[in-house]
Amino acid sequence: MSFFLIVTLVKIALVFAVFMTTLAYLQWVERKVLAHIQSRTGPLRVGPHGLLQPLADVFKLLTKEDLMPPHANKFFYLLAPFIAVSLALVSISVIPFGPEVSVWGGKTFMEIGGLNVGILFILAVGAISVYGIALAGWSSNNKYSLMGGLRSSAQMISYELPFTLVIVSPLLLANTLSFRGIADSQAGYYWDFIPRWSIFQLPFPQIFGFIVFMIAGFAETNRIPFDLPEAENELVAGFHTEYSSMKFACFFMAEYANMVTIACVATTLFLGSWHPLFPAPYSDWVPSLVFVGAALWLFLQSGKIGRKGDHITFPLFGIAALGFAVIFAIPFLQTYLVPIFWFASKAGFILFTYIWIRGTLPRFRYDQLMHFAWTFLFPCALINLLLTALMVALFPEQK
Amino acid sequence: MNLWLIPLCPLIGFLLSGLLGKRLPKQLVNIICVGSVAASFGLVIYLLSNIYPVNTPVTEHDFTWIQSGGLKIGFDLSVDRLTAVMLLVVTGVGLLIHTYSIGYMSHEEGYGRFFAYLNLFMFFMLLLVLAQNLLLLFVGWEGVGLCSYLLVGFYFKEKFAGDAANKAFIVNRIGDFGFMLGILLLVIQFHTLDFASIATAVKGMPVESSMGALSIITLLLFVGACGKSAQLPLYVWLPDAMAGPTPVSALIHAATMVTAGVYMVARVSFLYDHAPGAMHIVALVGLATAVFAATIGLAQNDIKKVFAYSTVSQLGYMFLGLGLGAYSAGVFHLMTHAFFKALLFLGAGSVIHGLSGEQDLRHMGGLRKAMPITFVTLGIASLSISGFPFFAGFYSKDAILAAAYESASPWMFWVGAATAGMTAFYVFRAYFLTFFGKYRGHHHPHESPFVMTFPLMVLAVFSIGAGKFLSVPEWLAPMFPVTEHGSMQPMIISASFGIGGILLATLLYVIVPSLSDSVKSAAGPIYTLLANKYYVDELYAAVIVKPLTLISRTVLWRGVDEGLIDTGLVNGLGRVAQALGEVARRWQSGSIRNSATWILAGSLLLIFILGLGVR
Amino acid sequence: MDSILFIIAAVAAIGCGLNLVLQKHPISSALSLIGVMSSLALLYLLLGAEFIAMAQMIVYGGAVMVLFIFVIMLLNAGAEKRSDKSLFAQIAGFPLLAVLVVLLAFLIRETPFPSKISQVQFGSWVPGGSAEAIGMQLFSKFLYPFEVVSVLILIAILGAVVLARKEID
Amino acid sequence: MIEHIPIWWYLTLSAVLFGLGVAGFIYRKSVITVFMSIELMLNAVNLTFVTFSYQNKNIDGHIYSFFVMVVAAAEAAVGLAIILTIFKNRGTLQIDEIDSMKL
Repeated sequence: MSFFLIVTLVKIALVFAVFMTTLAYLQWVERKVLAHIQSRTGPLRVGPHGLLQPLADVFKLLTKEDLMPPHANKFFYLLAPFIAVSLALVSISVIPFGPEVSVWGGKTFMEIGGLNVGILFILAVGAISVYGIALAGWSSNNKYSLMGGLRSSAQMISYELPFTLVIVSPLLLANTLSFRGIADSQAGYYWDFIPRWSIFQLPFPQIFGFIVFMIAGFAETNRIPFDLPEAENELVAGFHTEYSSMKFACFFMAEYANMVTIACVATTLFLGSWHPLFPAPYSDWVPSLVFVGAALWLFLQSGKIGRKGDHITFPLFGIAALGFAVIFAIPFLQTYLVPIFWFASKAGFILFTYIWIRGTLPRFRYDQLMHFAWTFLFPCALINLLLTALMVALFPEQK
Repeated sequence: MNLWLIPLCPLIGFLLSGLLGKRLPKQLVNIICVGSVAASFGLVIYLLSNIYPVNTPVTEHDFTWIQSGGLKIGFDLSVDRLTAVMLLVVTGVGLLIHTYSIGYMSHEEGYGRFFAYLNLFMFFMLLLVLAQNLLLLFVGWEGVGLCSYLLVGFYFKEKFAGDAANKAFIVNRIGDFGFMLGILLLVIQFHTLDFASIATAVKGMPVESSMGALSIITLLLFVGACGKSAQLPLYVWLPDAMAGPTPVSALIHAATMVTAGVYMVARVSFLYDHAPGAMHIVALVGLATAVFAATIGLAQNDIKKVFAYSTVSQLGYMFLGLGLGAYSAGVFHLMTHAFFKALLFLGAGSVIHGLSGEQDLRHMGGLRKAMPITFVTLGIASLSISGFPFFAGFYSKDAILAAAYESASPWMFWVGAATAGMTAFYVFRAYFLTFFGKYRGHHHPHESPFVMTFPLMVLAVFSIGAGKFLSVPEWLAPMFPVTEHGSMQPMIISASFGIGGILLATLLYVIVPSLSDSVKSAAGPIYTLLANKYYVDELYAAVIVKPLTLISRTVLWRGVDEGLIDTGLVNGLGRVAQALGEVARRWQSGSIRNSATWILAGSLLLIFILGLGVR
Repeated sequence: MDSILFIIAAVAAIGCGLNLVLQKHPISSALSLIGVMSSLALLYLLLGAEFIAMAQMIVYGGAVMVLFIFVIMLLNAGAEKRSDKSLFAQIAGFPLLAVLVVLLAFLIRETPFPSKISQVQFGSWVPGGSAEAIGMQLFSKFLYPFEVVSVLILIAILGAVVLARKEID
Repeated sequence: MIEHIPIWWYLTLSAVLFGLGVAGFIYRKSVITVFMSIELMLNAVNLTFVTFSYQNKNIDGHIYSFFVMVVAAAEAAVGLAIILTIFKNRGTLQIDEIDSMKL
């Protein structure tokens, strides 16, 4: 009991810290990537390459004046951001980041709370999180906010169907509802080089389902091209028009937290969770190699004439990367870190896709959005589900 | 062996063609309907070949239909030798006539409807034949009645067709009423309607010398038979039923349905065996009908009417045979009659078709050039019906007459023989008027298509050979012990009567046609009497119909309907409802919350009763 | 441990229920109803009905109540006004209600529960209402009801679409 | 402090919730709220289902409550559509204004 409690507390602390940092820096990454997509430089001033920008932002938000519109419904106005952020943060707790590992003589899973209906939990939380936005839009007593709230609730309800439906297909392959079970079911390789991830898994690879899932996920998190609730050129800033300072930050955080959650879920459901791309033992050394490569690149870059200070910062980064490489090379730590590395890289890739698409695609029109959801995405998910079920029923031995 | 498949095929055909008959192309309708009948025919053949020889009846219990108190009526089908004969006749002749109808109805409208009705008829007829208990038989009985109604009234745009249909239906009601009473008495008597169990129950009972329960039952059943098989006094519907299309007349009003009565009597023969009095009455009625109808047939000018009356009189023959205890003879005549009478009607239909609707003998004549096949086949049929030696009719009619000859009352034989002579005469009269002499009509006669003539030929073959080669009495011997008649005498006599009739007809209508008119004028009053069918219809109209309509107009309509029901019940109820509503509307405040409160109160009451009552 | 959780959930449920009845504004009622549902979901978890708990959150919390809130926002339904109509409900409502509560309490008290199985202990019933067990039942024993319900839902969708169309009047 | 909770606690809770639902149905004046009270009653009943199904260690109760949920969802869809229509036609959500069923 006590061991369980302690370990759980430690895990919570770890995950929370990492998660928060991720959120903060995800936003920095987004700005950087967008900038480079648009051939700008992005944040530079605060710290080397704007690395301290997130801290600055947090500081700014904290010190801003906290406005409250006069005719707003106080209670709900205050409740909304709370709901949004708390629900967004809670759903990370059932995601497994790695296999069962032994610490201090005990055994534990690399997740905060394993739930054998984890998927349903995620769905439930996602379903509830509509209220944050809807209430925010309604309570701030502003027509733009209301429109934003209505839009987002309608949008979220509509996209929940394909989202849920397409989730079912990998569940059929894995034959369980718990994330850990799903992750375990994707272990191993075909012919020792094709991983048994859901997107490759027989009898019915889920590539199509993965795409549908990603699209629905974009809509669920109100990201471009589905960010109608906060379409600035139509409704100022949508449901959080009236929010400022920390409450605004809550919504902001919530959005990014949802992104991360979706990425993690996608990784677990479709991309084989923490299972590496290459069979062991090679996979254990991939992280070190990656970091060494990064270090080399940084050293080479520092040679060129870059911006002022680069010739100092780049080597430092390089050294840091080397340090990581060394850490990842320690066999004792590998058991813990390598799975996390793989998981993180997959999730990171998905997050990058998010930003990438934001940088490339224009926004939908609202009717197009709904039309797309009901007449295209929903049937697609349905067909995918039917085909999967059929194949699983026909070739049960393949599973 | 699944017996239920046999009636199922036509039912499916009926459903398909009846539901989408309008949309389907004619060819598809043909395939469905004729195919379904052909399927059941094939099933029958397969079945019989499987269980041949049918020494013990094959029975199957499909499901329990009615279960009330001690009475348990199942959907039971069974096949014994009698059923086998009927099955073959019904499906075989039915198949031929379906084929024929393709040609005959080709120009008519309501094509799909016609075939749908025909298939429905086949279904009910097969049900009737296969039924193992009297109630199921009754279902088929009523069903065929319904189909007959529908098909007689097929040209419902003409008034006479509708009237004829109504007449057929209503007259049958009278018979069916008796039939139903008989069934009820049977239930009271035996607490079952299953043939087998009734038979075993009857075995124990003594033969009734005087009028007993069995006699009454059998007589009531016979009333039903009279209605269905057009015996005196209920025969009147059959001649009018000719208003329907000719294939219908052939299938329903000659070959199959009208013989249902005969079949039924033969089916419950074990009852009749114990009621000699009833049997005597059956014989008398049959004989009387035979004579009566034959005499009317002498003076008819509508070709179908002639054959209709001959049907009535032939049915009379069958009942004569049954009444004399020669069931096998009756059934035998039933079969041969099915062949040659169907042939007669189909031939007549072919003539009518060729003359595009002309039915009056006076506008025919000299058609043997125009339609040779019809000419030959119809001739065969006529010979067969008039008992010309070694044709089918000869054997069966002889079997009956022989039974009469050796029965307690030989005078029946002489009357029957004379009737045979008359039959031969009027059938050939019609035949000669149709095919000989010179053409008196104004249409352009032409031979019918092969699809119509083919059935004619097949039936012609049977009309010749059925008597000699399909000897029903031997086949039915295990069920109905056949009385071995020694002397050739009755055979010779009846045959000579028949031939005499033929010769007379030849004399009057071929050799010296002028003679016929002089005979007609000589027998003036009698002729008119016959031509007007003894004024029976008028009699019925005066005695029964008029008073009925009068009563219903005055008492029932004005008095009961308008007075009692309309003002009393309908409006009265309305007023009561209004008054109640005046009271109830106080509660109906339209306020949802009040209604909810009432619901709450009611549910509380329920909880009181249940929750506290249970404990 | 269990009893603490139970008491928390129960108090939350009753409090939210009361709030539903007492609040004047529809949206407050809706929010409190959501509260009731969430606490009921927790209770379901205590009763080993994890699937039902999640379904409760997804179906009720995620779909039904969102619809409610959506409609409330769409119609911009304000706080409700007093009305002097339906007096019967005003007068007879409360006594009947009291009778109902008393009656139910009485029945519950009087019903004999076999003591050993009538004790709820968290996690004592495995697998309990796991998704697998429910699915098994649903597709074997309750197949026909299931199919019928699916048809029902289809009809409901059509009905909703037809009713909520613009040009209806 | 009790470690095991008696069944009747659950039953009482659901009874109370049901009573609250009835009260809401009778005393609230907005159609939407009345509708929500119905949902509350349904939930209360669901709780009893699940409780009894725990007592008998038999999963049927769960199935029943599942069906109740599904039906409630369908009902909510149709009911809210009806409410929308009512509002469109009469411009009010006050339940006492909607009394055209009165003779």
